[in-house]
Amino acid sequence: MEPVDLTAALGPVLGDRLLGVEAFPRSAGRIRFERSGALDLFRAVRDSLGFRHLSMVGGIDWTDHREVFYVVWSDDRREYLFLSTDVPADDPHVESASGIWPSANWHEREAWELVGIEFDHHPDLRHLLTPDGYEFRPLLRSFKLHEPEELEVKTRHV
Amino acid sequence: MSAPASSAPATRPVVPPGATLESPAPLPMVDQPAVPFIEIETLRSKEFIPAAKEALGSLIVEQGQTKVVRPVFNWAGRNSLFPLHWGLACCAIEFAAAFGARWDAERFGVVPRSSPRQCDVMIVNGTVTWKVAHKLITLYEQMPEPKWVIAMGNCATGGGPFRTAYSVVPGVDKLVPVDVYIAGCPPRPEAMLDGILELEKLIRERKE
Amino acid sequence: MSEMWINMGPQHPMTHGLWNLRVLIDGEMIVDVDPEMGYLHRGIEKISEDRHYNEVITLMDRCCYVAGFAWEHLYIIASEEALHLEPPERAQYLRVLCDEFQRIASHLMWYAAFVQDLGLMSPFLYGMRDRDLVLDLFQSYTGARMTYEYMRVGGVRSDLPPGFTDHARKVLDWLTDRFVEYDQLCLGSDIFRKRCDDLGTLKATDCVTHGVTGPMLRSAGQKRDLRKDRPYAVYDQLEFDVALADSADVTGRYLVRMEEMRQSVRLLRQVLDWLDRHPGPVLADRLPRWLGAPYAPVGKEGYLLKRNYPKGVGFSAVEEPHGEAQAYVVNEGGEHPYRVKFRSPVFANISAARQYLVGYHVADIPPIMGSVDVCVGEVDR
Amino acid sequence: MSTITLYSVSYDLASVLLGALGSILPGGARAAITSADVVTGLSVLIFGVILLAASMLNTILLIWWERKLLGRFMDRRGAMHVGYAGLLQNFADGFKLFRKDTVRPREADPLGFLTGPTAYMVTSMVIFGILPISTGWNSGALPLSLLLALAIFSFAPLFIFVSAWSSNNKYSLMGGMRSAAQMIAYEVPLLLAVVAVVIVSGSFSLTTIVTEQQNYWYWGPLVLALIVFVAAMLAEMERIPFDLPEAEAELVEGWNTEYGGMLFAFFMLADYLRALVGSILVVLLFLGGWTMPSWVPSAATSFPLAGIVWFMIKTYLVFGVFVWIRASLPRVRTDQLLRVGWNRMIPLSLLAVFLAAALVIVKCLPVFGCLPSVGG
Repeated sequence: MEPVDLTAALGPVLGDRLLGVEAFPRSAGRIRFERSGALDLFRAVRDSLGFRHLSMVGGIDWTDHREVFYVVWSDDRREYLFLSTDVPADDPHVESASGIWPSANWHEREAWELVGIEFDHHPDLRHLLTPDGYEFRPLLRSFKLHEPEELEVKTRHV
Repeated sequence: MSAPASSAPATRPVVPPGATLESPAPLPMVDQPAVPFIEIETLRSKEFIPAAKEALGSLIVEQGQTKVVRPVFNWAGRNSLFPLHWGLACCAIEFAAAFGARWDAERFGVVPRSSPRQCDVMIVNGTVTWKVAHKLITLYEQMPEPKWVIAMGNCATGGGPFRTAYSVVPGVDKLVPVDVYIAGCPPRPEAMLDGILELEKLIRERKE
Repeated sequence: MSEMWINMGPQHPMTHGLWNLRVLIDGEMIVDVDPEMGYLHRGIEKISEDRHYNEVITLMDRCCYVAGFAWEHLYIIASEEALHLEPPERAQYLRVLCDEFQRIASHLMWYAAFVQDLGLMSPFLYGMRDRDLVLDLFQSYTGARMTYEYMRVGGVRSDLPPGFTDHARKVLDWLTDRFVEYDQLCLGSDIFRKRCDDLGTLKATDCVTHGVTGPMLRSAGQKRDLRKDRPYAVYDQLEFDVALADSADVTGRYLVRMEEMRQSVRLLRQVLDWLDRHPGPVLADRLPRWLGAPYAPVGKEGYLLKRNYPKGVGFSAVEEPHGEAQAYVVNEGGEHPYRVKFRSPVFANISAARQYLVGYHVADIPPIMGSVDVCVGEVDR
Repeated sequence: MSTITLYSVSYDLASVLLGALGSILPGGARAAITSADVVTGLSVLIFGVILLAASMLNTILLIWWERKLLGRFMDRRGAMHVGYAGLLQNFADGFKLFRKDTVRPREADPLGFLTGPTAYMVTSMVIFGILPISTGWNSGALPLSLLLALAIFSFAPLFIFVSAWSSNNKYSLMGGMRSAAQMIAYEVPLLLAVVAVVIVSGSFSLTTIVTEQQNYWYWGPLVLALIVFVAAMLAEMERIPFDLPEAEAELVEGWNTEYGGMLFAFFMLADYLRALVGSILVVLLFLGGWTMPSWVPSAATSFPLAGIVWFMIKTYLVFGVFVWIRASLPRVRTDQLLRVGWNRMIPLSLLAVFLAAALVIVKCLPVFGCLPSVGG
């Protein structure tokens, strides 16, 4: 299949919210976009470009800001496309993709609880992997691991 | 199970302080045979029931418990260890393999049961996270006494490769008392069977 | 009887792992489900940030404990991409060998667990018995049955022992015969067909919408296999077919997995022939020393200052036995990966549980979830 | 044939015991204690104890037989290390369960929780007082022993449901519901299959049914009834493929999820007692009981207690078939099970009754006596 011209296809939709298209090895490319254009971009990518399968949503903590990346797959083109946006660390909000791709639901729950990215309008933003009420965001760089201390656990049968 | 060992067996009646030792003379039961001989005449008298009670009582309580009942129950307990049927992590696969055709843990009378009420030993086969910790304790408490715990693999023993992780309990002995630790990541099925045999040895040598 | 929630898990014979399926039932019918994960969340992604690149492989084996090789391979491809390394060709073939044997072992484990969910007792033992034969092969060249730590960034740890290929062929012959028996035991049984046909149906469009991949997607007739679509290692040089079924139900998933095992046998025969003919190195000779590869040559050529090391991002996607796994490795020029993110196929497959469970009986939960092939280690990571 | 009967053995034992006791008592008491009534009463008691011990022993042996057989079907060995070839394994299990705590959940109903398993166990054991094992080895030829045995046999769902409901566990409750539905559904074809046997033999007495099979065993003419009976019996015994109430995959342990210790041992024992009863009923009704075909050399049938030996061999073989089925079939679903029960089994069993009646009317039954395979 012909390589798609992502700039030409998405430029009219996003305008200046499209920050750039980079080459990424063995994929259709990597789109960097402004977070305000998230839903428009998702819709365009799914409907116009045919990337109907969302594989992964992940977050990266770059200490000064956080990055949210999406990996989508097109069954027609047989290739991946990467979407990536930056959110400031003090206001880590981005629009939820689970209305466009239902498969984003759990991935966003995971990114929320581990990297601390708030997904707006997410249907069910609960803890998934960590216990309810766990207040830490373990995958932030500021969260350091250490050897377990000698802890005294009080159980009912001691 | 954890009740303190009772004091010395009451072979001799306790003499109250201040009483003289002449009357009544304490029964010298220590040197007598365990089963006192019952006279035929006694059988016809009113003393039959107390005498028989005494004879049988001494037989069952003293001789029976130490020589018959305890060894039999000990033998039964150690030869029929039902583990809890659950899988935590990687070791659960080797746990399942131990019940496969090649190792066949059922040879030793080890049959996994799904309900904790019917289990004797909880084999903690994998990484214990803080999220599952209170469920593990509940399961342990649901098991009836006597019960044992085997920590299978490095994760259950001390956290293993995930020791530093934020969500992992560094050793299940922080939660429940562990009787046998099995090393390995994961331990081979042989090692698991060896752990069970080790537990059998532990039970055999147990003082009650 | 009114509706009530029951908890299937974390300790329940159905789960085959540590997770909780909350089910809202009305009598014997399922009204709603809510999978509750995280009981095995061990923070692998976080621990990886504190480890050397090769030390992460240890975690990969334990991440998915029934498909350790596939996850090693997944991580290795991504980190090699991030570190700009290229493994030798023989190592690539050895990785395919590992992958495909692992696929057979994993599917046999699935078979054993799945038939047990249906109440079929003997095939559980047969599956475990034959899986042990494959694990014996692994043990002969890695020393371990499940946690191998065999692949290295830049190749694999060691070559095969002498006589391995002949023995492996014998195992493949044995397995090929056993697959026929398995089919007789399952497909030949009317009860099996009655229970599994039209059960847990998930159409291809729903699969795509909910991110479901692997045998579940292929059983719905969608021809999608990363080994064909986005070939990694040397899959583009090998001949095999993508296993497909069109019923989109439990029987379809059974058929797909059985056919995949047969295709794996076919692949393995080609790989074994190639390995017999082409001896060579199995580890790249120019490796940065700080990579910690114990068998890497240490010299002027193999040494690379870490501050000069180029940054990079590696992405890999691998057709794991359960489906499509992805890894995203960010190299910021240090000894440790800056961020490792994994996509587990089972994670997505379970997240769609409401789609294929609601409307069936409680008794159908074990076979349906069995056909999903849950491996909690990789879901919770 | 030997003239020893179970009753004569217990009578002799009772006389000897009472005689010994009487020898040490004064004259009046001796006369009172050795009177015929007392001896009879004691002999009945001894009779019961022997029956109890024999049935328990057989049940435990049956569990061993199943475990070893199942092991062989699965390419493994089963229990090996306790006693010779694991023969003592089940004794170890029993003693262990005897000593274990019995936990009663706080929310459980105390009365039902305790009485359910006990009654289940007792009713399962009572049936052994009725079943004839060999000539003379029964409690007397009751005219309606078959009916009585099946009546007691069908008490079980009640007690299972009581114990399941009172243990206050959702899985238990679902298991109990399934159990009740299943047993009630399969009670009808079971009884109809028995009706076919009754039509052919003309009697409700198990002893008479067996003696009627001297010439030909009933599995030949009544093969349809046999199939229905075995299938319904599998459902009544709750064994795979009909073990839905205990379906381990979805209901943790079914209706005995909350039971541990001795009460759980009661359940296990009663399950296998019922399995033994089922196998014995198949042997009694269709496989000629303790009779053997005439082509079997007389040396094999005339030694003392030959009837019991052959009877037990047949029983264990029948149970082996049940184990074989268990090792090779998956479990069915509740709705499928009930549909099969009401829609297929009942018409089939009615057909079996009709065929039996037709056979009796056209008087072609003796034809089967010519076939060497069915006896003679």
